[in-house]
Amino acid sequence: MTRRVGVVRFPGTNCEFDTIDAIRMLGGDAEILWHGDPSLKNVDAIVIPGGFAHGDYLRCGAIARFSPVMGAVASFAQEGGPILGICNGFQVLTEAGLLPGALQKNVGMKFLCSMQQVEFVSTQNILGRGSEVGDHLQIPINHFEGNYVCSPEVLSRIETREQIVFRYTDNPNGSTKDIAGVCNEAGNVVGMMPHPERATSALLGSSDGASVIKSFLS
Amino acid sequence: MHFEAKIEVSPRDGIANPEGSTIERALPALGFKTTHNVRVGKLIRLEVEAESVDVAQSLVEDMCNRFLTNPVIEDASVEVLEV
Amino acid sequence: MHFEAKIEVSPRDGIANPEGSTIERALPALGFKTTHNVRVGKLIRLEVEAESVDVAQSLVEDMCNRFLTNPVIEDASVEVLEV
Amino acid sequence: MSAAPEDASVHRALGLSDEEYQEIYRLLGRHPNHLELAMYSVMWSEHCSYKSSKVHLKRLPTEAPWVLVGPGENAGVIDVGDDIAVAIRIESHNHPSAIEPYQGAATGVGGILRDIFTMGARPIAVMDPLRFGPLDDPRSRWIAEGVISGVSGYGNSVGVPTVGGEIVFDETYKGNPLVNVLAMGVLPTERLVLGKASGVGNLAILLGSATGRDGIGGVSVLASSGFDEKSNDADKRPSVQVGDPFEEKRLLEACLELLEEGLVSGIQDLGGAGITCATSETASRGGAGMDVDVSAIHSREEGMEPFELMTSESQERMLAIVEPRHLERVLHISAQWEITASVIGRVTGTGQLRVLDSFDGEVLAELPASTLHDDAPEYKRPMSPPSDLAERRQSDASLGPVNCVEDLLSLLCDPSWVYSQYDHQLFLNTVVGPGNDGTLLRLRHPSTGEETGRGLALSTDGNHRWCYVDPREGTKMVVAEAVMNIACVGAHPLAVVNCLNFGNPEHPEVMWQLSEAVDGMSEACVAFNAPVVGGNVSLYNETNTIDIAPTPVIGVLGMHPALSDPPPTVDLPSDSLLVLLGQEPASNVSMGGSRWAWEIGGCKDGVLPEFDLDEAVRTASFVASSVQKLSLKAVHDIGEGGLAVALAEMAIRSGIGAKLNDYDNHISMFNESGGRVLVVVGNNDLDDFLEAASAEEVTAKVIGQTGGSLLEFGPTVEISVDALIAASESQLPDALGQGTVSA
Ligand SMILES: Nc1ncnc2c1ncn2[C@@H]1O[C@H](COP(=O)(O)OP(=O)(O)O)[C@@H](O)[C@H]1O
Ligand SMILES: [Mg+2]
Repeated sequence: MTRRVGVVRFPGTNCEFDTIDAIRMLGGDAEILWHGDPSLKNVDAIVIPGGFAHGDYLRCGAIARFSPVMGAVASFAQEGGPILGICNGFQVLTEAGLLPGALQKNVGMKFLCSMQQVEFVSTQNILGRGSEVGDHLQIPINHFEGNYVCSPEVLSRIETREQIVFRYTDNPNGSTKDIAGVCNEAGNVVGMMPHPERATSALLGSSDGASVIKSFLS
Repeated sequence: MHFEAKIEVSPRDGIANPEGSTIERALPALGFKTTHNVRVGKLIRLEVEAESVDVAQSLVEDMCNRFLTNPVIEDASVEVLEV
Repeated sequence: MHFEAKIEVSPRDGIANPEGSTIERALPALGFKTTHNVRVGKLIRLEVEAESVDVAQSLVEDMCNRFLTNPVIEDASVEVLEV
Repeated sequence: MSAAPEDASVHRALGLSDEEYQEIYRLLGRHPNHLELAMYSVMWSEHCSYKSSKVHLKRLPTEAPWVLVGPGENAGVIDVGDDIAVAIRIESHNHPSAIEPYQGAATGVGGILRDIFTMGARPIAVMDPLRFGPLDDPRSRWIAEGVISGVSGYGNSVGVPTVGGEIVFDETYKGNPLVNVLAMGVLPTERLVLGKASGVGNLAILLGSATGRDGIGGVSVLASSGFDEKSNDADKRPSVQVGDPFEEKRLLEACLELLEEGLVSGIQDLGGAGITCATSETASRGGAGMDVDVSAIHSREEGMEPFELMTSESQERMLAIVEPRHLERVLHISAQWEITASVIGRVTGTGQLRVLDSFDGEVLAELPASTLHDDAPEYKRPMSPPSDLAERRQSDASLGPVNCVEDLLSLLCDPSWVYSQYDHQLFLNTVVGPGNDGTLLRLRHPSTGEETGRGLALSTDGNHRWCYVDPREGTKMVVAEAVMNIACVGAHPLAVVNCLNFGNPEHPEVMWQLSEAVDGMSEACVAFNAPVVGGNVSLYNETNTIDIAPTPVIGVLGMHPALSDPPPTVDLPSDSLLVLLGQEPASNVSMGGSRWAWEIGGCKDGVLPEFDLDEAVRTASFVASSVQKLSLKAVHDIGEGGLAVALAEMAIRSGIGAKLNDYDNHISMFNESGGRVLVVVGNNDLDDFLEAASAEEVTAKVIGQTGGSLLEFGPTVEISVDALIAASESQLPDALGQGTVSA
């Protein structure tokens, strides 16, 4: 059966339709979940896509996390539902406390849009199916606040519990331990700064993101 | 009653502050050679109605904790003044 | 001598402050219904060596005018303390 | 009644000449009041009325069967088939960016995007041709950094990818940067709407940001006590607008939804001259009139006066003309996107624009709406070539200290420091992004997302050196370069937009430059069959009365007819043959206008190399079709810095070198003879390729082989590719690492 994915749209979100396109191309089905509507429309999985929810004002994700839909997303997470936060979505999930740590400004104090190589550090999560630890993927990044930080205690906890999902092989933004993506303890909520939906076609430069999205859809 | 609040949001000690470090790196070339430890935070001002200064203070502190700051990376101090 | 400077950078009066307005619009939904006129600026702290507090003050003011702020849209106030 | 105003200082302080005042008096049949004067002054400004340039712009070719909307509307619109239309426009934000670079650039991006979604199109691409003072000037660096962060900050956040542009540093822009922004959008052809108000009783709804005192510029004198002395009161008024990309994003989504549902009969963005312009323009285009209730305008500050509300240029606002029966739905959609909407006007049948204090209140101003546009003055300003032109043309621009290797290194600059700060991939269309010749985007239907199997190409180009030496020939060469850039990604041109950045129009040489540039552009556009569908004129670009070198910037839109695979890139492959397309210049080719002559030889004069426009047309078309057939292994056009810089850029991209036989002197390396392209073909494909070229009457010559780790221009000039890479990559970061100052 085709997976139905809900893609959350806040005011300021801009990757929602790209994400839907990629999901559909890879065999899933997808529809928009409006931030002001607490209903999840019985979807099987949720993506919080990239963009600038609420203009990224105050802090990325700070305002978005109070949206009516986010209460439902939190319960969905609790029940083990698969949730993927991409870029701004990752920021929203950390602000909402569904993922550990925080994302602050890149060390170079510049927005960065470029192809990046990331490595699978753990496959014990909704994105790892069909991949091996150590697999390398070419996936673009596109962010100003992608510099992952957390307290030393949190870091050692996520390291021992294999919650680090991706690492950059050439750290572009100063992230602690080159972290590019993390998951919650159960592995059903993942946040990543790179944009897998932008790496689903050779015509556009890479299709390495397809495996990640396919795993999410399975 | 009407109050003005000033909220100083600073990067937490021990957390790198890319904005401050970038400024710090640029300063010597501009002739400012004796400056260090630059840290950039936010300054939020707002007006609030409340029955008393204590109520206003705790209201704004609550706002800070729940919303205006992220405790993983920031500290805040709140100052409330009647106007 | 060693000084600590605190620089408060605020948007000039009459200049739009989209960040403040956006925060203001978000507050009622969080239960803060009596808040208005939210303005967001920057808070810069740094340390500086100088012969006297006056020299330190004017050094930091100069830094503000030439580098840290654009006086066309921002006002800055500088406070220098010896440590 | 006399035509002389009671107090002539008022209109003069507003920037209206005595003759212009007389004309207003004649049009109204009475003396205007201050509010009316303010409205005329903003609408008859150079910026809004094009009064100095109009007479020349009329000579541009603007028609073709595929042009749906030409110059004059908010954006040009092209029919690209499959029920898809493309809206395109370019604009300058030069002066605001000189004062507050970040916000100047940010609001420039915001403004051009509104021009696009006003037409019902979803903006899908921005390009940012940028020009700054020299990198060794700290203030120019401050402007450059601020502008680039402004484009990045606004463009990324509003959610439109910035897919290309230019970055140029030159003494001529010190104190007066050029910040041009091009935007392109796509719409279902049937959704095309125009900025027109018709239907008596229809409502004018102001959408978006509250109106503040920002950007009331010159008319702010009305608020001060005296007109002769500069009051500090005006000083306190913010002249700088702050952009809010989040507001713009919501406004964009709301407006597209209103248009999609067919709820508006006309829509217009608010740009220069604010509400005055939007209300009078919509009314006069629709042959109607309008009553405007100033008290209904949602304002950001208290106590704003009618003249402030009517002329404010606050950002992120639109005016929609709506039938009363749709009002409720319009307000609903606005509320959903958290957009403020106020009914501020009503369409009338009188042709008059009336400003009222509430709809049945006092009439504050009343004037025939069309007089603000149609009767704006039109000047035939005196023009003459510079008096020393003949003498300047005698100079030999090839003289100077020559060190081919060092000269080459100094001419390299990797712009990725700039474009890596821009989201250039959003919407999943970017097949060839910034860093190549042209940009190439997949063309998909804006509503259904269906692929057409075709691509849209974009390039922006300018060259102040060529245009300073010879504005007519230089502009021709610039158009050719833009077309050549899109040919390199497999596209043929469909349309051109242009931004004419010139100095003070009161200087006869400047008007001569402008006129020459227009004629050069016209000739080239006719030759390439690419009509001009829009543009913008920015005058008074000067510092301390020194005019900038004339800088027409050309944006070209092209079509790739069959896009299934990525086209060949700039990357040099090994073990292949380098072929030069286009006329190889004679050995005594002129170096006039070349970057080498300006920056190394120290000569800004001379003449341009001879340029054969017809051959350039044939070459461009041959390159485009070769790229489409995927018969090339690499391709790069030759622009500033000449063949040496073009080849070095190719080597830098792949880390692979090449060996040429006889290009080891500065003239053959760095001359900028136009219309040339470097291509790489496989050894086995050479014969077929040369035959195809000759069939199309395109000059083609094998000039070397690729491979190795050195770039050899001949026996005496060689350099390692690693050295080229290091020089190119470090150029911008090193220079900008020197720090910036705002004052
Ligand atoms: N300001 C900028 N913004 C975005 N892209 C830029 C900018 N400056 C240069 N680029 C990109 O870098 C590449 C090289 O630019 P340029 O040297 O001007 O090309 P050309 O000489 O072929 O016209 C182009 O793809 C261009 O779009
Ligand atoms: Mg090129």
